[in-house]
Amino acid sequence: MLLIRCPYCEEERPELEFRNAGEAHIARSADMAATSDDDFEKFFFIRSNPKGIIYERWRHMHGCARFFNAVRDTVSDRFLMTYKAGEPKPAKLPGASE
Amino acid sequence: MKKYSVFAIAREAMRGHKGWEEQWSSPEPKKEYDVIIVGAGGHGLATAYYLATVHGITNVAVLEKGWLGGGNTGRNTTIIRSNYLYDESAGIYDHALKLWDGLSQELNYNVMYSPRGVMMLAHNVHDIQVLKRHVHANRLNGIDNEWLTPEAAKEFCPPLNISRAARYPVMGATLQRRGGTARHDAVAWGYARGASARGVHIIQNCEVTGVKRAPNGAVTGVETTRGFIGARKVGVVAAGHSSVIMNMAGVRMPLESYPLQALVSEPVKPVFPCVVMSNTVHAYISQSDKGELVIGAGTDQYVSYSQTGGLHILQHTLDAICEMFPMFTRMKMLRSWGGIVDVTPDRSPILAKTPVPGLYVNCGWGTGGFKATPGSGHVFAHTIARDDPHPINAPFTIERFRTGRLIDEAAAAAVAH
Amino acid sequence: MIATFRIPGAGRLKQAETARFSFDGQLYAGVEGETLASALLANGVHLVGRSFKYHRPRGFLSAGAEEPNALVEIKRDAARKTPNVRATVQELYDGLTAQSQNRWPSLAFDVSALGDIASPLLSAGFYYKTFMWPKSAWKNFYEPKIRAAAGLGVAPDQPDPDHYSARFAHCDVLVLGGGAAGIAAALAAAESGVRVILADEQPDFGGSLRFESGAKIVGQDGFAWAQGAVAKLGAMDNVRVLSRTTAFGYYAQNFVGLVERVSDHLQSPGRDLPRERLWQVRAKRVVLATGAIERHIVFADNDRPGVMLASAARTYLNHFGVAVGRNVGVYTANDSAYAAAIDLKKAGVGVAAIVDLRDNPTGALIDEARALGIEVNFGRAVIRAGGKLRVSSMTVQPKNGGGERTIPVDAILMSAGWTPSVHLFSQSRGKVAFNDETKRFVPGTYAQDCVSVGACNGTDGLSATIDEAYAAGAKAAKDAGVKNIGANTVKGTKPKVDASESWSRGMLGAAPGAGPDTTVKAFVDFQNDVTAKDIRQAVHEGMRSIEHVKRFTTNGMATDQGKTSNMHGLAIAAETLDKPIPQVGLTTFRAPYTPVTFGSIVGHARGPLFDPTRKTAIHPWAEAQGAVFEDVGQWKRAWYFPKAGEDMHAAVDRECVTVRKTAGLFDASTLGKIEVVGPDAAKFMELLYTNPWEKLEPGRCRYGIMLREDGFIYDDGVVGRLAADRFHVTTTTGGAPRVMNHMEDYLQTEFPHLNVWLTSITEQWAVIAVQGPKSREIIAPLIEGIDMSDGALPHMSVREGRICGVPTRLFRMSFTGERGFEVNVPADYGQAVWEALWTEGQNHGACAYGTEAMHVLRAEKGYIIVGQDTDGTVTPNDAGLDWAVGKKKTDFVGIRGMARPDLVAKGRKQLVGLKTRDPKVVLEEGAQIVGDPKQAIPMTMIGHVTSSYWSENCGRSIALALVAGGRDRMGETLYVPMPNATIEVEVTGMVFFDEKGERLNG
Amino acid sequence: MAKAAANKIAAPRSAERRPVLAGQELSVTGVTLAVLPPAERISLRAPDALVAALSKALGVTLPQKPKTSAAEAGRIALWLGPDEWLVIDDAGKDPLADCAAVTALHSAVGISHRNVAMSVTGPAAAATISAGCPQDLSLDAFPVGAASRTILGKAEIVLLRTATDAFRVECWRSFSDYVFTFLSEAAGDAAA
Ligand SMILES: Cc1cc2nc3c(=O)[nH]c(=O)nc-3n(C[C@H](O)[C@H](O)[C@H](O)COP(=O)(O)OP(=O)(O)OC[C@H]3O[C@@H](n4cnc5c(N)ncnc54)[C@H](O)[C@@H]3O)c2cc1C
Ligand SMILES: NC(=O)c1ccc[n+]([C@@H]2O[C@H](COP(=O)([O-])OP(=O)(O)OC[C@H]3O[C@@H](n4cnc5c(N)ncnc54)[C@H](O)[C@@H]3O)[C@@H](O)[C@H]2O)c1
Ligand SMILES: Cc1cc2nc3c(=O)[nH]c(=O)nc-3n(C[C@H](O)[C@H](O)[C@H](O)COP(=O)(O)O)c2cc1C
Ligand SMILES: [Zn+2]
Repeated sequence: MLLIRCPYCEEERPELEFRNAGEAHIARSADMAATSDDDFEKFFFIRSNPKGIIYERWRHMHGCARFFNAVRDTVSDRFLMTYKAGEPKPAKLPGASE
Repeated sequence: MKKYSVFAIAREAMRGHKGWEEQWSSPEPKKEYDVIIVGAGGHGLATAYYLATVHGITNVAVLEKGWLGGGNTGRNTTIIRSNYLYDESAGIYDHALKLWDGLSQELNYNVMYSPRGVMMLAHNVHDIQVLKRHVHANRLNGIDNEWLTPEAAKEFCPPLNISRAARYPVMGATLQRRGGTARHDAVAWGYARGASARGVHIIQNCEVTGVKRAPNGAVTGVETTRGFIGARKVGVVAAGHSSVIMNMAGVRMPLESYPLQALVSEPVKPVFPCVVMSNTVHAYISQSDKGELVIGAGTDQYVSYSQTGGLHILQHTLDAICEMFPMFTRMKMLRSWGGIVDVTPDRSPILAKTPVPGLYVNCGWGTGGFKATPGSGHVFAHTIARDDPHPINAPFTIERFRTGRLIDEAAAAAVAH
Repeated sequence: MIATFRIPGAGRLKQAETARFSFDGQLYAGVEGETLASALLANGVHLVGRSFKYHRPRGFLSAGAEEPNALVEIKRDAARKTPNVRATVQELYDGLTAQSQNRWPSLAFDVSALGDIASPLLSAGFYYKTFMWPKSAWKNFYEPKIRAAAGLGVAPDQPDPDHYSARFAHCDVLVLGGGAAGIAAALAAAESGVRVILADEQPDFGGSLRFESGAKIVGQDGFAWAQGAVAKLGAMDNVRVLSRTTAFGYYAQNFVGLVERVSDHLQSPGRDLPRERLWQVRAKRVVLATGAIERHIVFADNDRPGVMLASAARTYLNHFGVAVGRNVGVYTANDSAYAAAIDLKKAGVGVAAIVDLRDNPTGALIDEARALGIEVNFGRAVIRAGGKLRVSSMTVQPKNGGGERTIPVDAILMSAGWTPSVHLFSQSRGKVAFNDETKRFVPGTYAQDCVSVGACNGTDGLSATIDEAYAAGAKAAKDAGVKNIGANTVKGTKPKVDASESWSRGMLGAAPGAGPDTTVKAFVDFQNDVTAKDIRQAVHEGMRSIEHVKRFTTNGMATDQGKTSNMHGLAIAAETLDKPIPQVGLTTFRAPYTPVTFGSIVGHARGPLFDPTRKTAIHPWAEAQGAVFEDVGQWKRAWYFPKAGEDMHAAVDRECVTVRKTAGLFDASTLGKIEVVGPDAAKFMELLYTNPWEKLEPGRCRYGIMLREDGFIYDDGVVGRLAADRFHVTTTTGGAPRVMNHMEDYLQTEFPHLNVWLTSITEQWAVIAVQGPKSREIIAPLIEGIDMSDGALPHMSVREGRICGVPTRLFRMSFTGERGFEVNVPADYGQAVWEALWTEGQNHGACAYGTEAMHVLRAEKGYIIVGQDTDGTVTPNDAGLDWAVGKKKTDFVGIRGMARPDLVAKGRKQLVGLKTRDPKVVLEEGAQIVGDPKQAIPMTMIGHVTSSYWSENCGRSIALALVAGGRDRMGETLYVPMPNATIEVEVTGMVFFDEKGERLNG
Repeated sequence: MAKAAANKIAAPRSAERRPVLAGQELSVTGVTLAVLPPAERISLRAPDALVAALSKALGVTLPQKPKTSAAEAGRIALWLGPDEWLVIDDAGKDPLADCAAVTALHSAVGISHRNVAMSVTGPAAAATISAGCPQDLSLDAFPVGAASRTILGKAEIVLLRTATDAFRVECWRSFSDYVFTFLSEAAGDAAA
């Protein structure tokens, strides 16, 4: 069971309170109806699924109920950082080299 | 390849088992092969075996980053069945099931395919509707799958709790009698031995780190931890790592990789005669020939390549096992482990050509591809040899996610394994 | 009864507390506080089990958790049988009943032991090479035989009456293992005031101090010091001391699973006591102090009962006061076994000889042994143990060959050296490193916030251990980042070691005489009968990876998970491969460290706590009426209300007819309900549903469809607009949580600019549907403040007012096609309001109806059920719901997905009605539909039946189905092939009753 | 009630309130569980800008720090999320009405009947809850007044520490049976 820092609760909480919500920073087009088939496939189906650093979304489902973003190493499952929904992809990661 | 038989064993017994030959050789990689298979799991090895036996292509290397059979092939709960809903799935899984029957003889290697029957439980009205839909579709597809009353289910599997007072009582079950289990390691080893004997090179401890392409985009070979190895055809069969390798070739996949856990109990005398799956309470159980209860759990919720998962996932599974089989609370968990499964959005595999000439992919088997091993290898070998899919795997394209022509077993039932 | 092998004055038990017990029906006496193993040894019993494959007679190898041989069944009563219990761990209580396993007819005479004679045929992996002919024989003959021979104990066959409990715990420093190292680390950490948990799997703390007669700490015997120190720790507020508690799994981010055995050692545990308790601990820092495990020596017939680890013999003597024989031989490759010889000799036990593989060892222990008159042989090997059910001799030979000498003994104490217990460290994903000099793997690179100390870290010597552990404990406390260190603490000092024993390195692999060229059975893995020869054979057969060797031979895969065997197996494989050990590498350590009871992992989650059972406010009324319930998600819903003598069909027919004739009451409380509030509420609804909402007037309702982004139907429900900025949204029962999550997801991450909030009100409101021509007459008398006339409250409208004096949201809507209402009242009033409506309803002949009648009634009207008539592959168009998709809308979730090529292609499956040619025939839900019934299997299926019922109101069967190109097939005849007959059906529209919809106002 | 309803001219002007598990209690060594009487509750959602106005209207300062609560004259406000509070009034005064006085942007939804409250008191109270709640309940991590939505076994709860040895557990109505049974079993073990 992972230990996840919720950026809204400003505290590490047990994974049981959270729900993973998939890859982060996949923008929904402002003009959805006009998206091409290719772009829709990319948006809805294609995932980066990295072995290494992943940018992902979590929801503090049984806590503050907020969605937020996290950066995690998918090999060690260690979290590098978490940040609020809507904040940009961090330019620099703390202790990224591993 | 020296044939295995009871006489061979008797002969070897006389001389302290020193005359056995290597089951597969461990050659140094050549500079170039006709075909490279990335991943020496069951699917990769079977592909190589059928390339050699069916298509006469033997200048083949199977590259494995660890030890052959050490991926999901070596860590699955070995449930074999073919009672899938859609025609496309039924086609490929039943093709495999027909090959399972007779595989030991074909390989001269006892893979212990044991058609002990796979029972899937219905716990509510919705389950009944879904499972009966399977029964009917299977019947018209020529696949055996029968409907059992709770009492008949109990007769088939005496430890089953069919009390109406159970939290989720058993309201019926389907039974595929041809379903069952097989010895996972033997499958990998048997195919490895067969392929190796026909000249296929199985190269372990050789991780693919890059895919090389010519200016026209076509594949020319792969970079590995043991140097560059050339080939005009490369088949990627790397289960949880498929998207990692496809990325090396510039192809982004509709895949996510999750840890999936399983556990075994301490061994006991035979108590569990068949395979039982319950999707509603999330439990998958059978008993191995050695006597352990083999229990499949669920995936963790997040993408990971760590081959371990959370304790709460096992808890959830054992809750369900003890609810359905209340006499098992005093049994003990002997070992738990995890594998990395590659999951597609519609829970059906991708077995296809790719946008890159010479590059083929066989992946997305997720939590349930062991059962498909022989069939998958067989049609994938065809796809590579002919540069054209076999009719059985023709629907399992990558393009289906763009057009929407999914094979949505997930939507239909969301059954794992 | 005075047990024969008890040494007066030895050991630490109070001899007075006698416990009687039985083993295989024979009665014995033992002493409370000792293990079953100790008590059997005290009675001279060595033969306790049979091995897995060859059924060889087996005794005790160890005195602890690493035991591979001495597994027994413990039986408290018929339902409380536990197989595969280690006799070396099970504590004795008065009345304990134990039984040997895996033998027939008896332990001493086991028919299957013939396997031992046939063993040359049963070499590693033999089963892969045979049993293939004839094909069917595997399933019908060989496999059943193999299964019957395999397995160890017998699984319990009755539900377990015991209970199990669980606890989450948090601490700054978690110390695993309570030997000298663990205790010292815990002391240092505890003294700095932080929260400490100290756990050890044994009943007593002290670890090796249980047998180390030579250890003196702060002037006391080592074990006595340990007891004092742990008592002091236990008295501190910031410390929790857990004995009989095994750390079994080390998970991500310092999350450790421990199991405490609470009552298996008690004669009659109180009813309140759980059998075991699971501790799930999150620790800031973990100190691993799990010690080391002694290895056996791999020589011929080293599995004879009476052949055991030297330290085990010391534990039996020094801790339990039991001699393991009268005339023991010692076979060693290191110093520690000398201490065993010395202790036994001093206790009056004969020591026939010490056989030491080393050429010229020196040291105090060796001198002392000599001084005690024990024969010491260097450079020699034991090449064979004699005896069958009990060892009777050891045959000694110079290790490079030469004359043999057979020495009679009744026990052999062996020691090949010690293996650091790096299990938990490895589970934490730390990487071990091989120390070539000491021939052992020790912690190398750490992956988590933990530290290893003492024997598990490869630290030799008590003094060094305590130094290291004390410092590590203090550092862990500091690193845990606790600020107020010093406040409220007892300042302690590092315990001083006054005397200790020395530990030296040993050997790995097969001993001289056990290969490579012999055919002897020199066991590496006792339980799974893996011999040195098997491992070599695996390598010869091409198994070059240690993982292959493991799986081919099953070395290390038994219930002890190779605690004694893995290192030997590895060394033999490395030697055969001619590779250095670290290049061959270890197999993966996995949880659990020792087997863990399923019940402990499950904890409270059994019976009623397996999963919450959700019941509505009206449930007690339905139950009292004799309703039959069905499970829908976690909810119990009234399925039908049978009257005396009615079966399900009769009840459902009556309910359906009654609703259309007069009225029916239906508990719809489980429907999901979400209050959507805020100035942008309508905008938000526009984006989440296919329908238009902006123009819906307050007070009106609309049926809404929600899609996923891929364009498939996700959920549906009636939505009422209470005010310009307030919607009351309903969802399906099963869909409620996921719809809420889906809405929150879009609101928080895609449309955060909208000023809207969502609140789940599913449980705030009980919902009573009153449907039927008399519905208004039933409700009206109880209503205040709402004009219920058709003009004021038309179909699809909502009003707030009061019913029975309590607030209500009254919806005029219908899922039956009749005039209908849904009365929402605050849940605690639900039952009272229901009863009031019921009383009114009785005056009009109304009935209560359940979900089955509800399903029939809606199917008569062609209303779909999401999840039954749709399955995640159905678009609004497929379901005939195009009218619900706002044509002018430029965006909503799913707008693009549903326009993908395959979703707009011709020939998609569409929802239609089906009428069987024979109106009496009811189709089976899930049945498949074909165009040509004569075709051969596999048939081309063009659809399936999604809903099917007998409709008493229509006087015939009705069905809904998804059929390829269905809407273009109206009137066409299709076929439903069933096992016994093919059913002819006609494709029809979806409405079977009151096609014009006149009854909504009727 | 059934009797009264049998009366033909029913039209009761007051329906009886039947709180689930009303009055249930359990006491073992070290811990007492009790189902608390009904209370008035709202789920309150509002942006930062409105906190002051709503606090004033409600008569209790809405806390703005995570995992905290504030209490004033029988009314408690629990921080559940950055713009979410659970306001409970044990004295029976309706916070919904108080909020109605504030016209600016916010959402107040009545949930008095959605939730059921239980008290867990006694020296073994924290141990009892720890049987199923993965949060750290030590006084340092979860001091008196701390409040959080979290998990108990397989149910969601809102947990409030009311005193060193006392907690209030709120759950949804249909989970109350599960939660109470869970706590009862756990209490037996915590006491042991
Ligand atoms: C716990 C668990 C239970 C399961 N239960 C069942 C079940 O009951 N029934 C069922 O049908 N299925 C089950 N499955 C799924 C099944 O195991 C898999 O679908 C199947 O084994 C996949 O086989 P494979 O040969 O494709 O993959 P694998 O056996 O995983 O082989 C892929 C190989 O590729 C190698 N590889 C990866 N990257 C590289 C690289 N860069 N270079 C070289 N080699 C590489 C890997 O090391 C691996 O050996 C289960 C899976 C798990 C994890
Ligand atoms: N260096 C060596 O090779 C060696 C070998 C044997 C003994 N010793 C002696 O051992 C002592 C060192 O003390 P130490 O504390 O490091 O080791 P120890 O063996 O004295 O103590 C380890 C303790 O950990 C417990 N334990 C192991 N795994 C556990 C688990 N998973 N869960 C709970 N408990 C578990 C054991 O029951 C044991 O009590 C010294 O007295 C030294 O002389 C050293
Ligand atoms: C069907 C099956 C049965 C197994 N039975 C045992 C067993 O009896 N004993 C054991 O130690 N491991 C058993 N394992 C687990 C393996 O030891 C191992 O954990 C698994 O192959 C994953 O590899 P890893 O743990 O080395 O990563 C079994 C695995 C499978 C798939
Ligand atoms: Zn939070």
